[in-house]
Amino acid sequence: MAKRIVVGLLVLVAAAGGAFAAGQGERAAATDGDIHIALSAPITGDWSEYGIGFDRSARMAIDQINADGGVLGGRKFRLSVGDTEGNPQMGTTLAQRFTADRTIVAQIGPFASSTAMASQPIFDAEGMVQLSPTASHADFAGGSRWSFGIVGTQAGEGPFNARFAYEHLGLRRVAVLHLNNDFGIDSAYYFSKAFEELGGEIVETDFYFDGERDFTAVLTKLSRTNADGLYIVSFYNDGAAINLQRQRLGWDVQVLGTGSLYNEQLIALGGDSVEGVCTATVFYADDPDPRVRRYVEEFRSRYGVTPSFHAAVAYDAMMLLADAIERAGSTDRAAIRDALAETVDFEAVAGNVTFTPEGDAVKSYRRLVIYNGEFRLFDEVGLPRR
Amino acid sequence: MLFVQQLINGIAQGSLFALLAISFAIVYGVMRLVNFATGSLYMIGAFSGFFIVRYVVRDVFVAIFAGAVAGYIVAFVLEKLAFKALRGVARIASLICTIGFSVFLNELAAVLFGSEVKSMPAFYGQTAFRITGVAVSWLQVVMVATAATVLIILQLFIYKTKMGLAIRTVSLDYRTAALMGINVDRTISIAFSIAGAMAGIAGVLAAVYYNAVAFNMGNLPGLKSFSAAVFGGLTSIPGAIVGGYLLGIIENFGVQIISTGYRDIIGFIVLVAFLLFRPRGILGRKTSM
Amino acid sequence: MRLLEVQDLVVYYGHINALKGISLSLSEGHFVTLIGANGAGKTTLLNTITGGVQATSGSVLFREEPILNERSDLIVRKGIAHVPEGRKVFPELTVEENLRVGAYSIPQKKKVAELLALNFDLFPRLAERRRQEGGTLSGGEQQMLAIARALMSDPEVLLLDEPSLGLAPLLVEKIFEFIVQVNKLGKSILLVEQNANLALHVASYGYVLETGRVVKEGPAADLLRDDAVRKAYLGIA
Amino acid sequence: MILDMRQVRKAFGGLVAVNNVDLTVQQGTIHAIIGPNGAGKTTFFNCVTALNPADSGEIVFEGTRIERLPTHIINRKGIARTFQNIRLFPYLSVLQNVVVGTHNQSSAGILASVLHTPRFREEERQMVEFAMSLLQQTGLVDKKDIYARNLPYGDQRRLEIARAMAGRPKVLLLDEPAAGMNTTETSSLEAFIRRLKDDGLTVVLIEHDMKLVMSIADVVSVIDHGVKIAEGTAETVQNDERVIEAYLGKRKDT
Amino acid sequence: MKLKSIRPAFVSFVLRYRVPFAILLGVLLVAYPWIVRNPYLLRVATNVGIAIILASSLNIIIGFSGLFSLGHAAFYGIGAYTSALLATRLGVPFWLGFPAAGIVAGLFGTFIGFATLRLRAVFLAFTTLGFGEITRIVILNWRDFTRGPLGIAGIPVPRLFGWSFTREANYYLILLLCAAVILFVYRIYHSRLGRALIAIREDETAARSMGINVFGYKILAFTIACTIAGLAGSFFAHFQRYVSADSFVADESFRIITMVALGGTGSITGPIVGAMILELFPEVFGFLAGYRQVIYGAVLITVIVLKPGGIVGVKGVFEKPRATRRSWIAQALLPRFNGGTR
Repeated sequence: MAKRIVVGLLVLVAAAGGAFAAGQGERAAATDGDIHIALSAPITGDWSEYGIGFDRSARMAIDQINADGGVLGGRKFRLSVGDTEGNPQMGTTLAQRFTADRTIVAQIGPFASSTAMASQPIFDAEGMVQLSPTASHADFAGGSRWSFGIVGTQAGEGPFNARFAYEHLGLRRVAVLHLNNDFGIDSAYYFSKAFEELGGEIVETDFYFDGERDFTAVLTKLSRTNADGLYIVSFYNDGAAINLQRQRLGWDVQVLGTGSLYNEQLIALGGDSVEGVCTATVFYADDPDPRVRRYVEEFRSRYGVTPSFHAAVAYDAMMLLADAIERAGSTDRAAIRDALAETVDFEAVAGNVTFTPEGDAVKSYRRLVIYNGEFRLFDEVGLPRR
Repeated sequence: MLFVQQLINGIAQGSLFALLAISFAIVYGVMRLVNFATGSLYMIGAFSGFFIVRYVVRDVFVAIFAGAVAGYIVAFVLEKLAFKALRGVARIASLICTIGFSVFLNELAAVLFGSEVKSMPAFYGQTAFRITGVAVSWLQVVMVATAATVLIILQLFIYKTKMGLAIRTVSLDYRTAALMGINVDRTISIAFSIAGAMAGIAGVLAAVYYNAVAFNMGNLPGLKSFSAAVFGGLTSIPGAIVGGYLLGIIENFGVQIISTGYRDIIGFIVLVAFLLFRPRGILGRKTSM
Repeated sequence: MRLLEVQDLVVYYGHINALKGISLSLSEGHFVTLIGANGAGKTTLLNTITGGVQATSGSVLFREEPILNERSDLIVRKGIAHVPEGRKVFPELTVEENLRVGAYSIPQKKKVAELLALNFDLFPRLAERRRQEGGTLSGGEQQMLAIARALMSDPEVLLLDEPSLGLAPLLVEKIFEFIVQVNKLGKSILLVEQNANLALHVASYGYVLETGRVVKEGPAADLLRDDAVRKAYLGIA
Repeated sequence: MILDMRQVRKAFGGLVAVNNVDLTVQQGTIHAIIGPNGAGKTTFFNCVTALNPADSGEIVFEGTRIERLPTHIINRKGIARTFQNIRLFPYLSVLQNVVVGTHNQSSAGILASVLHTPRFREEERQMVEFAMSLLQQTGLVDKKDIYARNLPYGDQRRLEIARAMAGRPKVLLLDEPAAGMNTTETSSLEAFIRRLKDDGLTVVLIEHDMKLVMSIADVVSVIDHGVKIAEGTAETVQNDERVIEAYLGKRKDT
Repeated sequence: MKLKSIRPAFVSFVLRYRVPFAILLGVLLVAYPWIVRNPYLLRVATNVGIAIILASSLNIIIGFSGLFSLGHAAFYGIGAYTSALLATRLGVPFWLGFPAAGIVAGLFGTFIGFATLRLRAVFLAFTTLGFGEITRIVILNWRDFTRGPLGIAGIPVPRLFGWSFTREANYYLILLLCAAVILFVYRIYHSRLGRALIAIREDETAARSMGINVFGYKILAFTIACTIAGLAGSFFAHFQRYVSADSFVADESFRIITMVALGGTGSITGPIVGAMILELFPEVFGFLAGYRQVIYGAVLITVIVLKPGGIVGVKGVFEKPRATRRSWIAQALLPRFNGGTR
């Protein structure tokens, strides 16, 4: 037995040595004046759809910047992508790998709040920017001076949606159905609070876990309340399923949801059941703004699909980082952080970015409605006739 | 009426669980193996149904047939690739193999077909008809009817045909079965493939019912229907059917009474409690098929 | 004509040498018995013939065709039926289903029906209980079922492994009467038995096995008179 | 009287394997149980060791009732056994098999095992020493390091006895110890069993090898179809008409 | 296979110079942080350490006792949450939270063991799987206590005499823990307890007849394994400084059982090798991007089909003689055996 242990441990040493060599190799290859950015995202696993969206947007942003002449007088960007698999522990290992690589100046990502939170202590200790396009955990941006979130906290979106519901849609009694994760809990909380402050009533709140496909039971339950509106906090695929099943149960109710619904797949999946569903978003693909046009058109021509909200924020993150590096005038990690913190009204495709002292973005939202099978601005078209 | 509505919801969902639970039960019956790749076969069925409807013909029943065929073929290949060699070897090896296949198939689907959720075209309108305040959709009717038909055909196959007899015999005692002139390898292979077809059919039905197809769609139903199969004692097909429908119904009532948040474990909790008192499941006998 | 011929068969279970070079033969229509104490290797021999155990060396010929280490179901299809030790009736199949499984290798439905009728004739008890599950039968009925099931494949050779095991003496005699009847139908029989007296009374030729070796063989009547056989069993001087 | 069984009965479904059997084993004797295959002898052992507890009846060992106790407690009280179809630990070495047998002789807990306390080491040393002495007696000492499954049949039987002896039992139940042994092996087994008796051990033995039974058994009980049909010295039993009939079948006059 | 022919020579070479090798290895492991001087590789090593502890502990259940558990991540999670909650809510230092985590996880293990160890193996597997899911969902739903999906952030690093454990110190801590666990498992294996467990695995009936309290020992094995998993959880919580239910999903249980089975069930080194492979695979093959998991699945299947007992499994124990027919994989990759089988 002893001999087996010795052999086994030898293999350990050999493997560790191999990994070390690999790490060293990567470092040596990166001394050519390029600015090295890391992207941490779930490329495989349950969240890979979003991770791949991150990957596409970030690459596209870099290509655009490089094509436009780069930053700091012609220096180009280079991207290293790491896969978190949606597993927080993998995310922290990546964080350590990126921060240990001195050629990397900042990280974009990760996608999930749990991974962002888990890797936060590393960025804090090592002193490198972690700019997450999507992490909206209430403690995230405030947890470290090196952590920034640009998606906008739910403290902004929730009240906006509450006013949308109360003032524009005239809802008074709303049932809430939310995804049970940090984003869902916060969204539901801020929405409910604001809605009640406006004078409305939350008649029932229920939640579900990621991966759920069958909402008939919970919708049956909610439909037996006297709600005149349903507020859903979910991703587009769940949103579509909820509406399809709601329609099949014959529950005719005004639906309003978070910006995470904004994805053309919602309409493809949901068909006519999502007609009239409202949402507020910071990104609108048909926005005539030239920056949005350039982004959307190039994304479509490259990948054949319309970018979703999640892809757009990743693009913004990369663009914002480039802007901050230009403003910092250096690739020093601390200088980039300071420049980033001073961002005021950065013009982004998914809503302009101004950071709060904590590092959260304050965003402006647009009201959207699904009208005749497409996303339209609510203020232009109003609700579709039923 | 609320009770009836949730019951109907539960039966519709239970149809899916029942088909998957049968898949578990058949494989466990002939191989004494818990097949954690069942959810992946469900996913493969869903994808083949999706491609048929998208690119070939917009017909639910053709899609269901395609799902069954795809599930059958993939299961057949899995069995030939790996499980055949692992017969008689410690069960943990086969178990790990099913986990490996589940990872492999899911991620392969993600790479080949993309990881975003695909939308299945809608069938049978979406309009519900109502009987005294209870909404039943045509889709629910079609789904339950299809599941029932498949279950009856399977039952006839197992109890009335020669191959069905061989499968039952092999599940009881494969050594003696060989002495009866039954080709045990081939019988196991066929049973495993049929289990794959069951999962494939469930996958197409799910794709139609939820209008969505995704590479990881099988993970949760796969895990949950394992508990439905255990409910029936793991080797009994009628037990698995009852277990599947019960699970669907219990879950829906659980959501009504407690919360959706506990939905995924309601089955587990009921079952774990149950096992403590009746370790063989409800209907399961020692080795019945 | 030699129907079944076993030559120098050697079998190891891991490192245990269970059969140490056994030779025997069975001619068409004959009734041969193989007697010996527990652990002598009788069951191993039958299992080796029908492919349940892999042999290390030696050969088994059926109609001069080598069948050693073939797959069990293929051997059975050639015309060898094996009634295993402990009967191994399928407890949750009905009597009729048990019999139909026995006829698995026969594709013609008509022939299966004929064989079914024949066996119900032979074993009227089984006809009465055709819808009953195999597991609910008594020991003697199960033994009959096991024999009938083997006959359902319409074999040329019937291998019987301790049909008397665990049965009351009266029943044992009855079972043996059936076996003789089967032999008279033209089936060749290789019977493994420890009830030496009975076995040697019904068989025409016998082999005595001891720890994996044939120690004695001869016409059954001779063996019956042989004191060595009595000695092997009871140590009676 | 070290072991006394009264009206022990055990049925499996409809089959009554042991039917109200009385059996008394005297201290320091070799008591053989014989009978045809399927007579219920092994079931009887399983009742005594509670692997298949008896349905009814009493089993008294050294004055205390044991029929309701679990198997491992019965072993600790001093009844050890071997198995008809050899149940060694196939992937443990010969020595390890015997050391496992000393389980009820030792008491080291997790802490002692992990910390390697002097007491633990002393205990381990004693266990190994004792196991080695048993291997010495059974002639397996040269093979102590090979896997039990790689032993020849006869050695496996002997190893099983050595393993049973490692628990220092007062009664040893041997289930067909000579099965599959050749004549030399059997005679050395015979000597070994005699030595055990001389050391004061009580041996109950199920055996088909009549030569062995007749030469060493003090008392022979005959069981057929779950019923005790005869009992007495070897000679009496040998000439009992019912016994001969049970064994060879009814003698038909030819 | 190639490995097979190399191994004996390699093993005998290593055996011959066992002492110098052991010293060299010890020195290398101790000097590792100073050799690599890279916090990333240090973190990878630390992750490997956690995985080794988890796999080694599960091996006590699966490899030694021959039982199934598909819920090991639950006990790991219970340990992590116990320690995290004690630290963040009550300010309990790591050094007290650590044993507490082990005790709580162990108590849960005892309870589950009592409830299910009498059942057939497949039901035990099911119950542990179910318990894992129940644990995860309860963590997510019991928001007042566990903060639900928000997870627990701000878990302090272990401190000793005013000195905080970061980077190297963490590495040495896990190195020490790992060494302790391996030694613990090794000594259990070679003690009365280990022998009893292995006897149960090999033949439960015979073990019972040798005076071994089978049920009691199974529970003991289960409890020990769960306690160790809980300890690993505690370390993980203070190392990562944030815990959420995402880390303790059913897939994590599958990952741990895969480490054990891939490396080799029942041996001491098997789980170590398995843990290293599974931890290092994504790091080394990161460049495969989306295809990595596909390849991982394929490699896993191939290895298991060719070596069902795992890479360094105890010979024969979980690798019974194979059936006469081989699968397509085996036919393609294994040279034909001569003679014997067809």
